[in-house]
Amino acid sequence: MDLMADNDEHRNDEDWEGQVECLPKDASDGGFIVDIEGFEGPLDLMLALARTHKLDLTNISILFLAEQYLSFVEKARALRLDIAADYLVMAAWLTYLKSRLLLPDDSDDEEQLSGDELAARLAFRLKRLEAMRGAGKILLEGKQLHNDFFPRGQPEGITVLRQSLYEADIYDLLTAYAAGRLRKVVSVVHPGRERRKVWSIKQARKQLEKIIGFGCDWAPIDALLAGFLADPEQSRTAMAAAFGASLEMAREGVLELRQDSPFNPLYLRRKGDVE
Amino acid sequence: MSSITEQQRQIEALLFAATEPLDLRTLLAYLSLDDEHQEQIEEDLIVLQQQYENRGVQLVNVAGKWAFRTAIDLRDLLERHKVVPRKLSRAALETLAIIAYHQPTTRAEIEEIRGVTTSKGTLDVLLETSWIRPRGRRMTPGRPVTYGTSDGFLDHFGFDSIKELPGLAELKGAGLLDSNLPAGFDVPLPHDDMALQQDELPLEECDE
Amino acid sequence: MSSITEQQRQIEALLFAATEPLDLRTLLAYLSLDDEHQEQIEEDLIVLQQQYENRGVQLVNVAGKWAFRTAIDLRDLLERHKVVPRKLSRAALETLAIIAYHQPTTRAEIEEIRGVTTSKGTLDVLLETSWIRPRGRRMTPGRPVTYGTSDGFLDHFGFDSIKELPGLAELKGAGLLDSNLPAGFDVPLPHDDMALQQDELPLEECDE
Repeated sequence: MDLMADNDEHRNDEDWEGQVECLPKDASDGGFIVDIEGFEGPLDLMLALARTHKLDLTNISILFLAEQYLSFVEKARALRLDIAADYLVMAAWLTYLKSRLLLPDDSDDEEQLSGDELAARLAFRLKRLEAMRGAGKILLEGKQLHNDFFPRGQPEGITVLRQSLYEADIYDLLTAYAAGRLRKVVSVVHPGRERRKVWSIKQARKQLEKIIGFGCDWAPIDALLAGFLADPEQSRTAMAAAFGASLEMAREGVLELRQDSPFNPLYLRRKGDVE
Repeated sequence: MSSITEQQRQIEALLFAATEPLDLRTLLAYLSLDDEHQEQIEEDLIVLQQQYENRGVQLVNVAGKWAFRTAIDLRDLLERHKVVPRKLSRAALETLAIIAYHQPTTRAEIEEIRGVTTSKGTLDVLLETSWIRPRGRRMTPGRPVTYGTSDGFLDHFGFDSIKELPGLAELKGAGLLDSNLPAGFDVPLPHDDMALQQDELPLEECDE
Repeated sequence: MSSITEQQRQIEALLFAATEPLDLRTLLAYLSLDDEHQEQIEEDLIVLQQQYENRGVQLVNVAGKWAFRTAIDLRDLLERHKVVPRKLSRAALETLAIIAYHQPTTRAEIEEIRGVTTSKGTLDVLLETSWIRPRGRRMTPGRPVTYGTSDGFLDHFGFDSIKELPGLAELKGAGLLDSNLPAGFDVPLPHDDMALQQDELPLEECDE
């Protein structure tokens, strides 16, 4: 049977526009061009087949439709087309359904659905999908905002002016006052403090160059900076700046850095003099 | 024009100026009236609706709210104002219809009806239109998100409620609004009440 | 509403949906009418204008262009006032307390007591609360504004007079100030007399 014998109807039906290329394009020389990609799943393919054969969905012969589906898939496979797994699963299920429909129902199993019941379910699903498609189409054909009816073009809008109402209680007020006054008391105790000394990287680098200029053995950075680290005012800033400078110098190849494991002492040595 | 009360003038002005449809509660708040006046406002709205009945602009009900809109029959005149919406793909339109007619519904149920996996992009596109919204979670294993339509959907398609969806009665009669059973069973109508259904959980409760 | 012709309906819808006021030429073009109909359209516009005269919405003619506008007398309706409760920041509270205890006081004095700069915003917020008020100007170079508390302050914090603000002993008793305070630490006895102090000038006299 010629699967897609009458496809003129399809071409004229815009609803199925997307599937025109699924139909044989060049049947004259016997070749099929079947693009299964164009279908949205096995149910979609079955609906397309039902349409091709002008089947009435309300009174559909599932057996006939199953045969159409199977032959379609068979032809597609003969053409060695890749067919997505769910189409094959449906094909297998339809083969099973066919056998159930053709063979006398001899099972006494109450649990198991009869072939007719299975067919009815499939018919229901097809009808339901078709109905939803129709509903979507009707929805789009109906009235739509900004298309068939319009809101006001320049609505003034309703503005909401926010007015702040501040809240504070007496306890908050007194706590804030006391805290403020106390803070001042505390800071007044240390008047005229000298400005904190901060090492620059440049400064640290100068120091490092001086210190490591003498030897080429591994020396812990703390030891090298001992003189400066002793001063608590300077220890942090000296260490930070020296570390920064040492990284810079290591990058330039002036010195090497070593640390055996995290938090262990950091060792430095001059590079190049060893060997 | 026929006579108009001061309160009707105020309602008319508010609805004209508003950028979105207004519901009764909002109108009451804007008019600084309490709930007791609800019926009275409703009466005013009906009066206004009748006054505008045959005019070029009409007072319509959308999603339980009120808004002025141009008359449908003048659509061709307003051609130039048309905003061409991004065309929905076939898959997206189908999914939108399924959500509208089967809500609340889950992605798995949509896939069951379409017989195909729904790509995440399809739902994303629909969420972007703000015509659909995640409603809650179905009380089934995996707690899947349930989807429904939003007020934006009703506003866009000019429905007062989803009960006005085209062909709803026929589809229900044919048993096609059910997600599982073959025809012949009593089938629930779609509903987009803000309140969750019995088998829905709030969205946030996703722990477990 | 009074009767309306089809053409009036169309004009009404066009003006409603338009995103800007429309002049006669544009209206004629939208209605696909030629210039001959100009007078007729003008008549329709006048009819419409009269129909809307006493309504909440009006048809106005601005510089030869026509548009619907909410009635001027209902403009207030379109502005909804909403009161948002807000908490004062710590800095604002502290500044307020210092003004309360040390009034009349200038910004520089507040900064001296707090030990940090007071941002202009802090004083602005306090002025917004209307709990503080500019009293006058200090008779010092620069004539800085002096601040004090207002009746609103007393009202809000429930004092009959500013003298009811707790003193040093009470603040200590409440555990807000510890007892190891340096000698000379004191909490002033506040006063908020309306009359200017000896070293205060009236606000207006800012010319030296």
